Amino acid sequence: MAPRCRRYPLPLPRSSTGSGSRRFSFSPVDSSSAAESGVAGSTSRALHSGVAWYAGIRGKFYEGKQSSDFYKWGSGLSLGGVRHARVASMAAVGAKFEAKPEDCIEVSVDGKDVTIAKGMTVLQACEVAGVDIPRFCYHPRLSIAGNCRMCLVEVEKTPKPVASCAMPALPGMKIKTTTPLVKKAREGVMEFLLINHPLDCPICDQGGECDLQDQSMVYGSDRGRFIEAKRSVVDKNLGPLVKTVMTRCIQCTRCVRFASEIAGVQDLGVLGRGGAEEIGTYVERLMVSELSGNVIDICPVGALTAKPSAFTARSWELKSTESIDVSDAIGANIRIDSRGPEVMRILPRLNEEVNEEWISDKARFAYDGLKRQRLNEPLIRSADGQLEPVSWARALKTVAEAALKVNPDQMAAIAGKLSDAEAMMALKDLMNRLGCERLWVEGNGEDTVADLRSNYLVNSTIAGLENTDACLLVGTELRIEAPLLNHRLRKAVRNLRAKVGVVGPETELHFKAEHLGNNAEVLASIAEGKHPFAQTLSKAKFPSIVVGSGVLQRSDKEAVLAAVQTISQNANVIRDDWNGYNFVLLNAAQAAGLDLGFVPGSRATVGDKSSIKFLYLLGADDLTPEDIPVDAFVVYQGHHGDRSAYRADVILPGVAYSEKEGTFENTEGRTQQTSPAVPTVGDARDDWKIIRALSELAGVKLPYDTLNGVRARMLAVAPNLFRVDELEPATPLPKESLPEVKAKLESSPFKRAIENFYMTDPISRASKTMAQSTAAFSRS
Amino acid sequence: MLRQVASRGLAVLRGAAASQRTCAARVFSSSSSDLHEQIRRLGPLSREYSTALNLHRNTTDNNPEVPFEFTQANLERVKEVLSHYPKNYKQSGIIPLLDLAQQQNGGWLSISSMNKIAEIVGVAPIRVYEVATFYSMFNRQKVGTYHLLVCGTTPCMLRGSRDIEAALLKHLGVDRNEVTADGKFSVGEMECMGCCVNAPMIVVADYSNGVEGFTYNYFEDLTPERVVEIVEAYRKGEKPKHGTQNPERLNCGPAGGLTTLLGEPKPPPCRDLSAC
Amino acid sequence: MAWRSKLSQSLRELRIHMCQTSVASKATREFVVKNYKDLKTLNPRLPILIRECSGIQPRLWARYDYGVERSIPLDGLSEPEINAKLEELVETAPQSKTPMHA
Amino acid sequence: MALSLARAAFNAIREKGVGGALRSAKEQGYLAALLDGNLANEKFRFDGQLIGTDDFGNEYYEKTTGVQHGRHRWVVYKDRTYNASSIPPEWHGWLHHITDRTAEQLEGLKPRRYGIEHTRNRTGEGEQYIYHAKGHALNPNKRDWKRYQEWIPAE
Amino acid sequence: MLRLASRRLLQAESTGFRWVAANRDFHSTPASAAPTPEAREPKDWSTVLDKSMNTLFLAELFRGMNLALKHFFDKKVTINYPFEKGPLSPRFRGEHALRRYATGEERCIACKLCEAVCPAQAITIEAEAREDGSRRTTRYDIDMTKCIYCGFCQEACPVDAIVEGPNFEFVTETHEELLYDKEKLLQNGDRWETEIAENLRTEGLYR
Repeated sequence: MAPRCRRYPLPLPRSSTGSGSRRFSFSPVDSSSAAESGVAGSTSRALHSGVAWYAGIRGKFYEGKQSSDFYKWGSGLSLGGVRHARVASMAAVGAKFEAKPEDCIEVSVDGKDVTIAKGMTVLQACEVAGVDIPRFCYHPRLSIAGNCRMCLVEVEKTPKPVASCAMPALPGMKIKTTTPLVKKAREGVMEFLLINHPLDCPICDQGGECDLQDQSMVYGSDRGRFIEAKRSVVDKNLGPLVKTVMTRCIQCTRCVRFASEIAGVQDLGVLGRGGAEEIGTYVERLMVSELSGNVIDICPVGALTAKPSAFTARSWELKSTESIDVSDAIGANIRIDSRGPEVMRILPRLNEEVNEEWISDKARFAYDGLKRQRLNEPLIRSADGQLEPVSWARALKTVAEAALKVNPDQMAAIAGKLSDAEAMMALKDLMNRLGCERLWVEGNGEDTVADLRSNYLVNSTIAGLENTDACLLVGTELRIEAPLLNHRLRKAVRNLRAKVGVVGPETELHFKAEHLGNNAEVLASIAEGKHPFAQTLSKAKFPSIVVGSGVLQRSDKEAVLAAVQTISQNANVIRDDWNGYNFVLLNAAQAAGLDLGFVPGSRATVGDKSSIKFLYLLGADDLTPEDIPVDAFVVYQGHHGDRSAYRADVILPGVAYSEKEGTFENTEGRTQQTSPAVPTVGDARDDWKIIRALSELAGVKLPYDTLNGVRARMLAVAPNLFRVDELEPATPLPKESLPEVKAKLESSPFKRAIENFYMTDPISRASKTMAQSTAAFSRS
Repeated sequence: MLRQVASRGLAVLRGAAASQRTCAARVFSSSSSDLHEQIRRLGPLSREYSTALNLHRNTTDNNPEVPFEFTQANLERVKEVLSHYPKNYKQSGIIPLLDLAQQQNGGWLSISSMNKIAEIVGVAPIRVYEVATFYSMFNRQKVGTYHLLVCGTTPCMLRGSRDIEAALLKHLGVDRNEVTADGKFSVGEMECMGCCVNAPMIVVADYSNGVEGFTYNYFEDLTPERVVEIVEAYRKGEKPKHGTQNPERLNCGPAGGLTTLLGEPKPPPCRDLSAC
Repeated sequence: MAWRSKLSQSLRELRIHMCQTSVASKATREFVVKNYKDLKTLNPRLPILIRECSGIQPRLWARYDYGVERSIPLDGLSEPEINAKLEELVETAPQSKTPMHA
Repeated sequence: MALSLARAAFNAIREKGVGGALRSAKEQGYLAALLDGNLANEKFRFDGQLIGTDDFGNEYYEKTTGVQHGRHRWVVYKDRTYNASSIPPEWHGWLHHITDRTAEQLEGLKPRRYGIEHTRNRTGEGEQYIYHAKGHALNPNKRDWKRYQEWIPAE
Repeated sequence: MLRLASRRLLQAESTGFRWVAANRDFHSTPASAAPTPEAREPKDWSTVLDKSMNTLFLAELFRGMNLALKHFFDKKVTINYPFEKGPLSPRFRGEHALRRYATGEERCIACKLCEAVCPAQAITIEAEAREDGSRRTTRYDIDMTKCIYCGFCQEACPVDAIVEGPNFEFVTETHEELLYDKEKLLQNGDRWETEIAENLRTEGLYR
């Protein structure tokens, strides 16, 4: 296997194929060789995907030093804090923000002149100049608190050191960061911070990756003058995910600001004052948020650590693998930290366009499910009804024989929520070659039309949803279905005062949203323009509609989608410069499955499941035992002994996302790849290889033997799946080109697509942590 | 690479551990009796200055189920308070509203009163809890009808505030922040109220007559005997004379009359402008 | 254009690859805009997968029974020519192999 | 030395008779010492002062004058096979000249709650005498190193 | 005759010694002091006779055996291990042990510093929270065959849990006996605590 490009946050300027002009940029030359463009895609991926926002700033400004392109600001620029959120969100969508020269000021940092935008703080100016300022409370995505005082710098003509994070940079300011005054001031601050810090680094999980530790190496003293008793603080119960050791807290209030500004749960606060000051909830309550795990990352000390992985690993003994989360359809960029064959923890990776630096709790904590309930050897149901282990050859032979016995019309294949594109491609080819056309991906419904990509993707892009100023949610509980997308919408509500209307099950979204009703009539009245929200939408500059893929399970889905089409047409949601029609998928496999056409082919039987005699489940677990005919031969290929494994006649052990190199497409159509972090368990094999081997035994040998071979085949089906880390936008067809829909809206209410956020797929269902979370946070 | 990382982590950890060890060494270098002495001298930790922990625990008389409503008269006051602030900054009124609620509620803030205020100003309850825990003047546990606050800041302490407090506590038979059995008195400590010239002093917050009759009176130039008399006077329902208790002193003037500035002050010298 | 209604008889799946913006894909896009509605209405159960990807060669892919596929590059063709190519794909559909199961 | 040896032998014969002397000499390892120079060196060294005896019966001698430094402390093993590792820790330091404190003086440092008895290194004496680590097949609680829990098909 | 031969022998011995001395001079001084070829190969009869006698009576062999015999009866200067044992430092780095607190609670808190610092990567630690919530190891393995006895682990330990005890007599016949696990290390600690504590006490001044 070729070594993958490691994506370090390189201080490189964004490449033009990068996200700077992502939405509306296409390569100027129409290369007839798709392979060539594939290569180009992978290089640019290495270039731009890992560029951190600060690198973005620096890159731009370094670049600016030499070129006239100076005032062009890339999307990497995020100024942080509420004050700058507007600018940041503009930048994040990739709309080119041209800073005019008159909006820039010049300051000097340590004798070096830098040009920065007006409104930037001294700390940001220092960052532009490449000077690293120590900080605890300042976080670029949170509002400015200015309470740790670690970022003190000297500014000429000021009598005292100033807190750089909270001080706006003024023209001509002469900032000094290396003077003895600064060092002494920071040392003083550090001494104060350490007064009540327990210094229990050896037993602290943050040890080795702790801001306080790092900075005490520079500004700390090897002895303290404080000989009085240190204070101790009662630990708070924040549920089964976040462990608190409040005595370590240095009151930076990052978690408080995160909870109220990002997560939208106003539960944490600063209580008391002076030496008795502490972070807490005052009343006994848990912090119930799908993003709560992120407080662990932003805590600069070890006060908030991960409870499931408490004490299990040190940062320096972990091997990091950059990968993609598959627990939902957002495709958050993650880092899998493993030790030996075990996944020890999962952390977010910075990707401004997908997950910024947050991930959901399911993505972060479901990994312990990877170690439980694993299928590790092929099993066959013997005559007495027991599953017994057999060799691969025998298992595959049994499947092939069973498949060949059955009429193609009586076969069906279902891809599960976590299937990678390669496995789905191989399975589709195999089933097609066997003559079977009855395929579907879980969550997509059994007969979904996959013709137009724009109909099933988040067209505004995930980051772009921040720009909307009016949004209609249809049949979705966005907070539960896609917490990170919900966060983007929350940003729009906070920053742009976007108006949000909800047609669907009533849910707390953690921002102000108007619940319009939970039935199709409301939708119809909006479509007819009778409902007041129709006016809100049409008055909006960037109107958007978010449709949950739960509607695909409805029998009147065509009518619902047609109504949404009408609304979007009335409100001018789809324009040349803005496409606000968003279809949110639930599972990682859905988008790629639709792109590959993992849908029933023409003349396939649809609906009645009783005729199925041969059922191939690629990790699909949603079918109830009643759905599967008693006499059907069920093959379960997957990594977990979940629901369907109990019904299976043959079990073929596959691999989980942490163990394979698989292609996934997220709900905005971005192709991303996972990387194997840990070895496979037992006798399990890569999913596509199993199918490839099976095809040979079934006499319909698939024409690829390598992973690249499968990907080349994917190129012939859905070329965008070859462009890793890139977003291929989908162009919507005009309404005139779309076939008319005759279906009628039904009056049944929209159902919840996900009953329990913490347990949606085989991995999270096997996870103990997720079970605990369910118990602790289950919706009332 | 891995080893580098590891050794760096190690260096960092060891650094902290080393300083930990030094601290411990310093502490233990003094003999253990010294240490105990030091800890004893620390006295009560700062949080004991306030009436409660930064934590709410449900009790029968203080839990979110216990209803709290502003009285009709106080609702008018709420309106008046909120009228001072812009509509979108109603949270600025949290402090005056808390004060109002405390007066109405007999000197302390129940959890439901804070929740009510959060509802009125339209913020999350935690934002109100933050304010209420910040200011030691907000009592989050029951206090006596007459809440006696002894100033413990340096001038008063030098002039014997500890004796005053001891006398109070002894007389009432309670600990600090404890309410007498009849619910009438409680003793707390507070910081400087600016009466240093007449130190020592106490404040008596009188919650016996609700918001209308609420008084917050200073008693200055106290002696342990005098303070007991004041308490007894309050117990009888009297209103003892507040201000300085030294009969020889007028307000904050010198005891026994003026010793300086006895004559008519000279007018300020004026330049003879015509001479210029 | 009677062959159009036969589309789902001979084809299992139709895929149209094109670039979102390029000149070479312009005619293909035109074809899609003009004909998609008709094709879909006549063959509601036939997947007509329109896959856009920047910089690729426009191409018509047809999948017949038993996974047999055939493709025709479309660059340089006009919209009617594409129509003809599609017809060609439909007309020259390979004879259904006898299923090996039987 | 020869003189004191002769005297000791003579005394033994006078007390127990020739047969008895021989038997006790055999029991105490003196006969073995005739064939083992190293053993003989200590067995027939009667000029040391007995400092103490450990729980296993090993005797610790010291001679401070007229002896090469570094050879002034020695042990006479109870066990004829004189396994060097049979010295318990309370005497180990003394014998190795690490400390001058003898076992009695170190008594206070002996862990009362958790201390366990010293054993000699028994490698090669048979599997039953050896400690088998958690990964070893002979450890009754052999640890399973599998890092995942497999699915057990159960109805 | 024998006496004569032995005298010759002795003479030869002394000449031989001179020889060595001459050689040494050759090395230390420049060419002027180099022995002439004549000096190296004596030509007179008595020398020739001496040489032949030496060869004939295996004089060199007996001379060597004589020396050996002399030392056999000499007073021994070597330490008669295992009855006498060589001096060790209180800081001697021998067999590892995991110590406990006086209460019997194990000291190790699973900070993994020893694992990180170990230059031979001989230590493997796994940890998790114990039922009472404290941080403890579930696995503490030292591969004694990898260990280089550098003592970094005990240096790194913030709680004096892992120490290298004074014992060096832990040879084994099989490799796997030297793969120590936590139980074995704790046993070592329990067994050797008396001496370990004494050594730490004496060295406490210098730590």
